Amino acid sequence: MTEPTTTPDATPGATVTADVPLVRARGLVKRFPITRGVVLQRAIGHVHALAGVDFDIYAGKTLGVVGESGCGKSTAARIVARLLEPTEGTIEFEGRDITTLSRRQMVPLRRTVQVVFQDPYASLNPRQSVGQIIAAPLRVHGVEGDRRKKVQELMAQVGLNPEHFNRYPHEFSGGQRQRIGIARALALEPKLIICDEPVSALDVSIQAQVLNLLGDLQRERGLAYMFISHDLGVVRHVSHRISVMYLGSIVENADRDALYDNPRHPYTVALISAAPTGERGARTRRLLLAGDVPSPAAPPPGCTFHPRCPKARLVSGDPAEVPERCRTERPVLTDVGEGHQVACWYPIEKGDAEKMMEIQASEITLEGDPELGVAQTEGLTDAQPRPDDLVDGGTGL
Amino acid sequence: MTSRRKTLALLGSVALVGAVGVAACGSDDKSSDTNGGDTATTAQGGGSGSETRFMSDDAKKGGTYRIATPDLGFTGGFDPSAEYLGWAWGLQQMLLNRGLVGYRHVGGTAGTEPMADLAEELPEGENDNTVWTFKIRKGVKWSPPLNREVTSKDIVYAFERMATPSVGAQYANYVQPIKGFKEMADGKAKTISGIETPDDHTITFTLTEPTPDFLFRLAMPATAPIPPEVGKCHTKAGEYGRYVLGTGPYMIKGADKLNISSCATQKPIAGFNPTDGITFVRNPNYDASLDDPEQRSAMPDSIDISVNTNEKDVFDKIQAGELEEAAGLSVPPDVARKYTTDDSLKDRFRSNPEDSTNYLTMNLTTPPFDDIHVRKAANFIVDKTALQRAWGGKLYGDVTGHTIPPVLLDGDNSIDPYATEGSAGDLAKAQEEMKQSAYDTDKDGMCDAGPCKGVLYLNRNYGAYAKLGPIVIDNFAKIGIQLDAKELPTGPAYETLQTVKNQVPLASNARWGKDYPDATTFAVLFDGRNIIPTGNTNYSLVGITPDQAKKLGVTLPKDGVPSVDADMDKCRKTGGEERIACWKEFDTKVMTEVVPWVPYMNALHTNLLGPAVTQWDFDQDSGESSLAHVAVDPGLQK
Amino acid sequence: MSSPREGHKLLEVRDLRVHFPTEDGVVKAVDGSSFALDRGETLGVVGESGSGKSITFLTVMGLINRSSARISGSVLFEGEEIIDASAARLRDIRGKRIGMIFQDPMTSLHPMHRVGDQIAEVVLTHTGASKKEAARLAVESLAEVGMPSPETRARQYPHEFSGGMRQRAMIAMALVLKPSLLIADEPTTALDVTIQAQILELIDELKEKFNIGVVLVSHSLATIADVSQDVMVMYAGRPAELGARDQVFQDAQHPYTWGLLESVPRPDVRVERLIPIDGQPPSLITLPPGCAFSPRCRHVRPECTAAVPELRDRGSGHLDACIIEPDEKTRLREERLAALEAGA
Amino acid sequence: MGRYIIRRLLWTVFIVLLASILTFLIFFVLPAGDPALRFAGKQPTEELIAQARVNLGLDKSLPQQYWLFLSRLIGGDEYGWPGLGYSFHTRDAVLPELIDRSRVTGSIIVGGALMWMVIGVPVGVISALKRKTFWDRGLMGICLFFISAPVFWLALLSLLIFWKHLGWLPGTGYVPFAQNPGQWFAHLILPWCILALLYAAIYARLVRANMIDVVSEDYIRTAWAKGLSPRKVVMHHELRPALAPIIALFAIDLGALVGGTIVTETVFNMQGLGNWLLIAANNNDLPVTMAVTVVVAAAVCILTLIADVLLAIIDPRVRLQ
Repeated sequence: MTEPTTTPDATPGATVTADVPLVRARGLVKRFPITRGVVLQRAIGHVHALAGVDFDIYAGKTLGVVGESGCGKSTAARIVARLLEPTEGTIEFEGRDITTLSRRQMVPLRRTVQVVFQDPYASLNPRQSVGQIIAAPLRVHGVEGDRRKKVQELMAQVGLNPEHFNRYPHEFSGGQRQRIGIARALALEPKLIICDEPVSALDVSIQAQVLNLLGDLQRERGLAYMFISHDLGVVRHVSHRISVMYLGSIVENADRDALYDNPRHPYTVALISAAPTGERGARTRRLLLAGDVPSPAAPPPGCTFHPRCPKARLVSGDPAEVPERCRTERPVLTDVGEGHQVACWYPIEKGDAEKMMEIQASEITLEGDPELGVAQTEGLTDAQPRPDDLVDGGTGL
Repeated sequence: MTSRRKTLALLGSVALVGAVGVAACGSDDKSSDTNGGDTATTAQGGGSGSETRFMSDDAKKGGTYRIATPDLGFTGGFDPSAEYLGWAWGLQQMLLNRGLVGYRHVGGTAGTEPMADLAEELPEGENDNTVWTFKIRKGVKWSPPLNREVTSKDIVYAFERMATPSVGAQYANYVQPIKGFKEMADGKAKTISGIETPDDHTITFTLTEPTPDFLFRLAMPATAPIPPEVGKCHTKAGEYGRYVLGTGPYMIKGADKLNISSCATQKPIAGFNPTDGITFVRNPNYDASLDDPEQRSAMPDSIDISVNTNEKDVFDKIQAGELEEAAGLSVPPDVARKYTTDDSLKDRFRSNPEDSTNYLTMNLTTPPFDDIHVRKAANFIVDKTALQRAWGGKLYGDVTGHTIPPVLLDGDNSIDPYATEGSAGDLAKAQEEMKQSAYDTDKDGMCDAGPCKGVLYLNRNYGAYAKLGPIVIDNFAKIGIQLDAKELPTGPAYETLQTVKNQVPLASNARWGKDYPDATTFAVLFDGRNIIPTGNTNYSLVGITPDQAKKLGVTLPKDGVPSVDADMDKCRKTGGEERIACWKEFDTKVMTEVVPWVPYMNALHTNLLGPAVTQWDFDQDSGESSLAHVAVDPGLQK
Repeated sequence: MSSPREGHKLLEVRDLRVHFPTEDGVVKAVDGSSFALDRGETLGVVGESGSGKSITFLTVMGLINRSSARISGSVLFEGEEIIDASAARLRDIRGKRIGMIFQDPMTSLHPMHRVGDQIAEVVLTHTGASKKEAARLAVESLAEVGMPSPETRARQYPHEFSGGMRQRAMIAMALVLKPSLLIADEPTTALDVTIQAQILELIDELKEKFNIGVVLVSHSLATIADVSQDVMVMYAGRPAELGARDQVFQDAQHPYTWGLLESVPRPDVRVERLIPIDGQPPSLITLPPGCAFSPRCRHVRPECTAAVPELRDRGSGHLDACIIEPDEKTRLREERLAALEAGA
Repeated sequence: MGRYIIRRLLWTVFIVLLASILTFLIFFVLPAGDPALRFAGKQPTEELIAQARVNLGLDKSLPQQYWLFLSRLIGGDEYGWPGLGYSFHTRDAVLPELIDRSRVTGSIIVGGALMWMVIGVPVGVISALKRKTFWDRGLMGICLFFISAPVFWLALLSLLIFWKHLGWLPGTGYVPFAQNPGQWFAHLILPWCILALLYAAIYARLVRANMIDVVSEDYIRTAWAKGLSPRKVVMHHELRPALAPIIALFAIDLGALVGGTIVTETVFNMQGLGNWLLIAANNNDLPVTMAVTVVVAAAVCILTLIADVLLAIIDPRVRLQ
C-alpha cells in the first residue's frame, strides 16, 4: 500500500489518470421536506441533511467519512450510489457529470458503483440461496457466461466456502453474511464500493476479518471505497483521506495521518478525544463536548458547531460566550496547507486542546448547556423526525 | 316493471350481496328459485273457492292475522293513484278502501266476476258501452279522522289525481278513454269533462270509445274515492301512500290520529312504515250492513304485515305458529314437499294460478326469428316440462301452449297448436317446420344459414332464470340454432330488452301477469301502437309499421311483420261470452299466424298457512291471498 | 432485609450456570461464571455476542424466567444468597438495591409514560412515599444525572429526549433509590461517540459520589478501559480472564484477550493489517471439548482439549483460564506484539 | 388540538362529498337500469317515462342533479336537515327512515362492539400471558373457528338453537328501546353475539400478537428491572402499547359496520342501514344509496378522527397534525 497523498499515484488496476478523481462531488445539498397533511401534503420545513458538501474519491483509494448520527454521512453515500437524488450540486464520475443522467443512461454506471450495507442480514433476501444472491446483479445486468463458476470464484475470493452456494443466509454467521454482501457487490467488478458502516453490526473479532478482506480486495483490484463509519479507529485503519462531517457539512478534510496527528477542527479534536482507546488514564485526557447534536431541521446559524464548540469559548475567554463570527457567519472549507482543509474561523493551534479541556471540565458538570437541551426539544416538538430517525433511517432505504 | 340491481360495488367496505325480491306487479316472479322436483299433488286453485275456504268449523272474528314479507315492495309508495303492485291492490281493495266495483275475492273464475261494491248495483254500459252511470251507496263513511260520508266528488278527485302528472299514475292508460281525461293530463283542462256528478251519489262516465270491460277498470284501486282534503296535500308521486284513508273494514293503524285541519299538520300515519311494515285495524266507521259479505268477511280484528328479510326465518315462524303466512315469497320446495306429502298438513299448503304467463320472446325483426317457420320450430322444440322443472315443478306452474292465462279465457286451456308428447318437445315436428324456413338452406331440418349462429339470447343471471338458460340453449341447438347467452341482473336485463334498438332476438327474462281479469291486459303486449323506443313491452315488435321501424332504426323483414291490432280492437269492443270467444280466437291467431313467443308455463302462487289460520281463500283478482276472507284463532297462535 | 455484614463483598457470584433447554439441545449461555465486586468499584465485563455476559447479569437481577432456564451456582448479594430467592424477594431487590440500565435508551424507556412518572414509579413501588414525594425524588434524580431543567424534563416523554438524555434518564431511574449496585449492560453502544464519553463519565462520577458498585458490560474492551477497576473477559459463557484493569490490559494472560486487543483498530495507532481472531464463536449447544476457545486459538496444544480449564490465579488477583504456563505466554505475547509492530 | 379537529372535520366534509360523487357516478355509470322505467309502471308510455324522469329529477343533467342533491343536503329540504330527499323505492322521506334505521344499526353495532372488546381484549391478553399453554391453544383454536365460520351460518344456527329448540330467546326482529327495553335487549342479544364472536376472535388474535410483541420490548424489561409486580407490569406497561394499535382498527371496523352489518341485519330481520343499502341498491334507489353513503363516509371519518385523538392521548409520540 502506498502512502496516502492528496493526489494519489496511479494505482495498478486503476483505469483513471491520477488527476481526475473517480468521483467528484461539488456543492451537494439534500433537503428532506417535513410534510403535513395526508393527500395535500405541504412542506412545513426541511431537514437539511446535506448543506453543501464537496469531496473527491480517487481510484484505488479510500475516502473515510466520519461523523455522528445526523451528520449526513449516509445521505452523501446514498447520493454517490445514486440511491438518492441531490437537491442541489453535481456529481462527476470519471469526469462526466452524472447528476443529470436519465435512469437509462445510469444503468452502465450503476455497475461501477456498488454498496455494502451495515446490517448484512437485513440486506440479504432470506428466501434466496447465497448463489442466487451473488448472481443477482449478474442477472440484472445481463452478464452472460457461466454464472455459477463466477459466483463460486467470488465466494472463494471473499473467504466463503464455494461449496456453500446453495445455502441460505440464515445458515451463515454475521461475518459470513457480510462477506456475502461483499461478494455480491464485487460481482459486477465495480470501481467504487460504498461501505455504509459495514462492520458496525459485527463482533469485534469478526470486524477485523472483514476489514482485512476489504483491504485485500482494494490492493488486488484497485477498488475505491467510500467508507462510512462512526468508529474513528476503523476509519483511520481503512482510509487514505478522511472527511469529518457535522450536521450536514464537512468540517475537516485531510489525509489520514494529518487528521489524527494534527486535527484542526474543534469537533474533530473532540471526536478523537472521546473515542475509547483502552489506554490507561485516557479519561483524564478527554475533551468532553456538552449537549447533543442539534436537529438538522433547525441547524444553528453561523457555524453549526458553535453552540457546543469549546474553542469558540476559548477564543471569547468566557465559557458562556461565543465570538460573533461563529454565531453569524458560516465558515467554509479552507486549505490550511498540504491539502488539509478545515471549516473553522478559529482552527485549533498547538496547545489549544489542553486549554479547551480546562473549560470543558467546568462545563460538563454544570448541567451541560441548558439552552441547548431545551431548545432542541422545542425545535422538535411537532413530531418532526429526530435526526437519528430521519436522516440516516428515514430515506426510504 | 321491476328494475333490480343484483350487486353494486359501493365504497370499498360495503359489499352488497344477494337480492331481495321486489314485486312490482302481478307479472313478477315470486316463484321459488330452487328446483323442488315434481310433487304429485294437484293445485288447489281453479274452483270456486268457497268449498276450500273454511279450514275449521269455528272460524271466529277477532285476533291478529300476521303476515311477513321480505320487502313491502310498493311501486308507488302505496298511493292508490300510482301503486301498481298486485299485492298492494289486494290490500287496498279488500281491506282499506271500497271502489265502485269489486270482486268476491275468492279463487277461480268466481273471483273474476265484477261485483257492485260502493256502487249500489252494476250498471249496463249505455250507448255502445260508452256511457256508464253509477249510484253510490248511501251512508258509507270515511274512516276517522274524516268521518264524513263518501260522495261522488271523492271519486272525481281520484280520477283528477290520475290526470295530474306529478302523481305519477302508472296505469292511467286504462282510464284514458274517458272524455277529457287526456286534456286534463296534458294541462289543457282543469277538470275531466267526461265525468259528471249530478249529485253526491251519482256519477256518470262518458267515454270516447266503446269499452265493455270498463267495470273491470273501475275495480282498480286508483279509481276508488280519495278524499280531496287529504289527497290534495300529497300530489308528489307516492306521497299519499302514508296518508291513505278509506271506507273499507280496516284502516291503517293510527289513521284516526291524522290531523287534517291543514296540510301542514298532517304527519304520516304511524301504522305504515316502509321499513317495518303496515298494520291494519278495524275502521270504526265501517258498517258491514252496507257491504256485501260475499266480498268481505273481515274476520280478524287486525292484520299485521311486517318486514322480515330472512326468508328461512319467515317460513320457520309460519310453521311454528308465530306467523300466519308470507307475502312476496314462494314456499321453498323442501317445505312444500313436507306439507304436500303429509295428510295432516296438506290443508296448509295452497297453490293457485296467479294468471301470469312465462314465455320466451322472439323478435319478429331479427334473423332467424323473422321467419315464422323458425318461430314455429322453436315452439315445437322447447321442452316445456324441463322449463317447468326449472321453476320447481308442478307445484309452481302449469305448462301452457298459448299466451293468455286460462282463467281469463273462462278456464279454457285447450289452445295448444304446438302440443308435443309430455310437453317435452318434438324434434321431428320442429325439423318439419325448420325445413320450410329459408334459414335451412339444405332442408335437413337444421338451421344452417349464417344468422343461425351466435344468436343473442338474453336471460337473468340468478335463481330459476339461471336454470332456464342451459335448457333453452340445448333445445335450440337441436334445430341448429346456436345461442349466445347473455345473463344480466334483473334491472339491466329488462332495460336491455325494453330498448328497441338493442334488437334482442330471443329472451327469457320477462314474465307477464294480468292487471284485471280480462285478456286485454295481455293483448297490450302485441299492440303495435304501444311500441316505444325505451320501456317498450311489445318485445317481439308485433305489428311494427315501416314508419315506426324507420324511426326506431329497426330493419323490417321484406314481408313485413304481422299485426293483430285490428283483432284486439275488435275484441275490446265486445262483451260477455262473445268477448271470451273473441280473445280465444285472438290467442289462437297470435300463436299460429304471429308466433311471437314460446309460452311455456302459467305460474302458480304458493301459500303456506300457519296452524292458527281457520279460514283462508285465494283472491283471483290480485293473484294473492284473500285477506278479505281470512280468519285466525288466537288460541292457536304463538 | 438484613444489613450487609462487614467483610461481605457487594456481589459475589460463584460457579453460576444458566442453561436453556431448547428443541435443538441445551444452550449453555452461562457455564461456570465466578467473580466478585465491592462497593466503589467498577467491574468491566467484556465479551462478544453469545459470551454470556448479559445473561449473567440478567440472572443476577432475577430477570431470567426460571421456567425456561436451569440456573445453578451461587449469587451472594450483600451477603444474601439470592439465586433461589422468591419472586417477591427479588422484586424487592430489583430497582431498590440493584439498578440496571440497558443498551438502547431509545427503546428502554416506556414510550407512553412521562419520564418523571417512570422514575417515580420505582419510588412508589419500593417505598411508602407519597406521589408528590416520589415526583420530587424523580426530579432530584434527574438533576443528579446532569439533566438540564429537570422539572420540565420530568414532565416530558422519552421521544422528546435525545439518545444521551434518555440514557441519563435511565440512569436516574436506576439510581433514584440509591441502590448499592448498578448494572450497566452496554450503556453506550447505541450512542454517538461524543455522547458515549459523557455517559461513561457520568456513571463513573455517580459511582464515586454514592459509593456504589458498578458492573459495566460491553463488547468493547476500549470502552470499559478507562472507567473500570477490574475487568472480566468472557468467552462462551465462562470468564477467560479476570483481573485489575492494568493487569488485563498491560499483561493480558489469555490468548483470547490478546486477540481482542489486537484485532481492534485504534484511532491513535495505525497498523497495516489487523490481526483477527480466526473462525467463529462456538455454538453454545455443542461447546468444543476442553477450552472453548481452543479451536480458534493460535497456540492450541493437545492438553487444551482435555478438560475445561479452571480459572487460575496468576498472583495478585489476576486470574485466567488458559493452561499455558505464564512464562510461555509472556514469550508468545512478545512474539505477537512484535508482529503487530511490524505491521504498523 | 382544536385546530386539528377542525381541519379533520373539514377533511371529513371533503371525504363525504367525494364518496357521494363517486356513488352518484357509479349509480349512473353502472348498467343497472333506468329508475324512471320502474316508476313508469308495467306498461310505460313515453309520456309516463318522461313524467317519471321529471318526478325523480332525472330529467336534469348530472351536474345539476348532483348540485340539487348537495344544496338539499346542506340547506335541508321539506323533511328537515340534512335534506336527503325521498326514496325512489318507498316514495317516503329518507331522513326519518335514516334515523329509524340508524337506531337499529347503532344498537347492533354499539352492543356488538362493546361485547367484542369485552371478550376479545381479555382473551387476547390471557392468551399472550399464558402463551403456548393449554389455555392459549384452546382460546386461539376457538378464535380460529369463529373467524372461519360463516357468519350467515352461525346466525342461523344460533337462531335454531336459542329460539326454535330452547325457546330461551325471542326470534328475529327489532323492538325499539323506547318501546320495551327488555325486549330490545332480548332481541339484540343474539345479533350482538354473532357480530361480536367474529370480531372478538379477530381482536383476540390481534391483541395477543401485539401483547407478545410488547412483552419482548426493551421497556418491559426495564419495568421488570424496576421491581414492579407482574400485575403492574401487565396493566401499567404492557396493555397500553398493546391496545393502542387496536383503537385505530376499532374505529375503522365500527365505521365500516355502519353500512356493513348486512348479513346480521338480514338474518335477524333487523331493518338497519346495511339492509336498507341492499334494498336500495336492488331498486336503483339513488337517494337512499346516497344517504347511506354519506352516513357511512361520515361515520368512518368521524370515528377515525376520534380514534386518532384517543391514540394521541394514549400515545404521546403520536402528534395530531
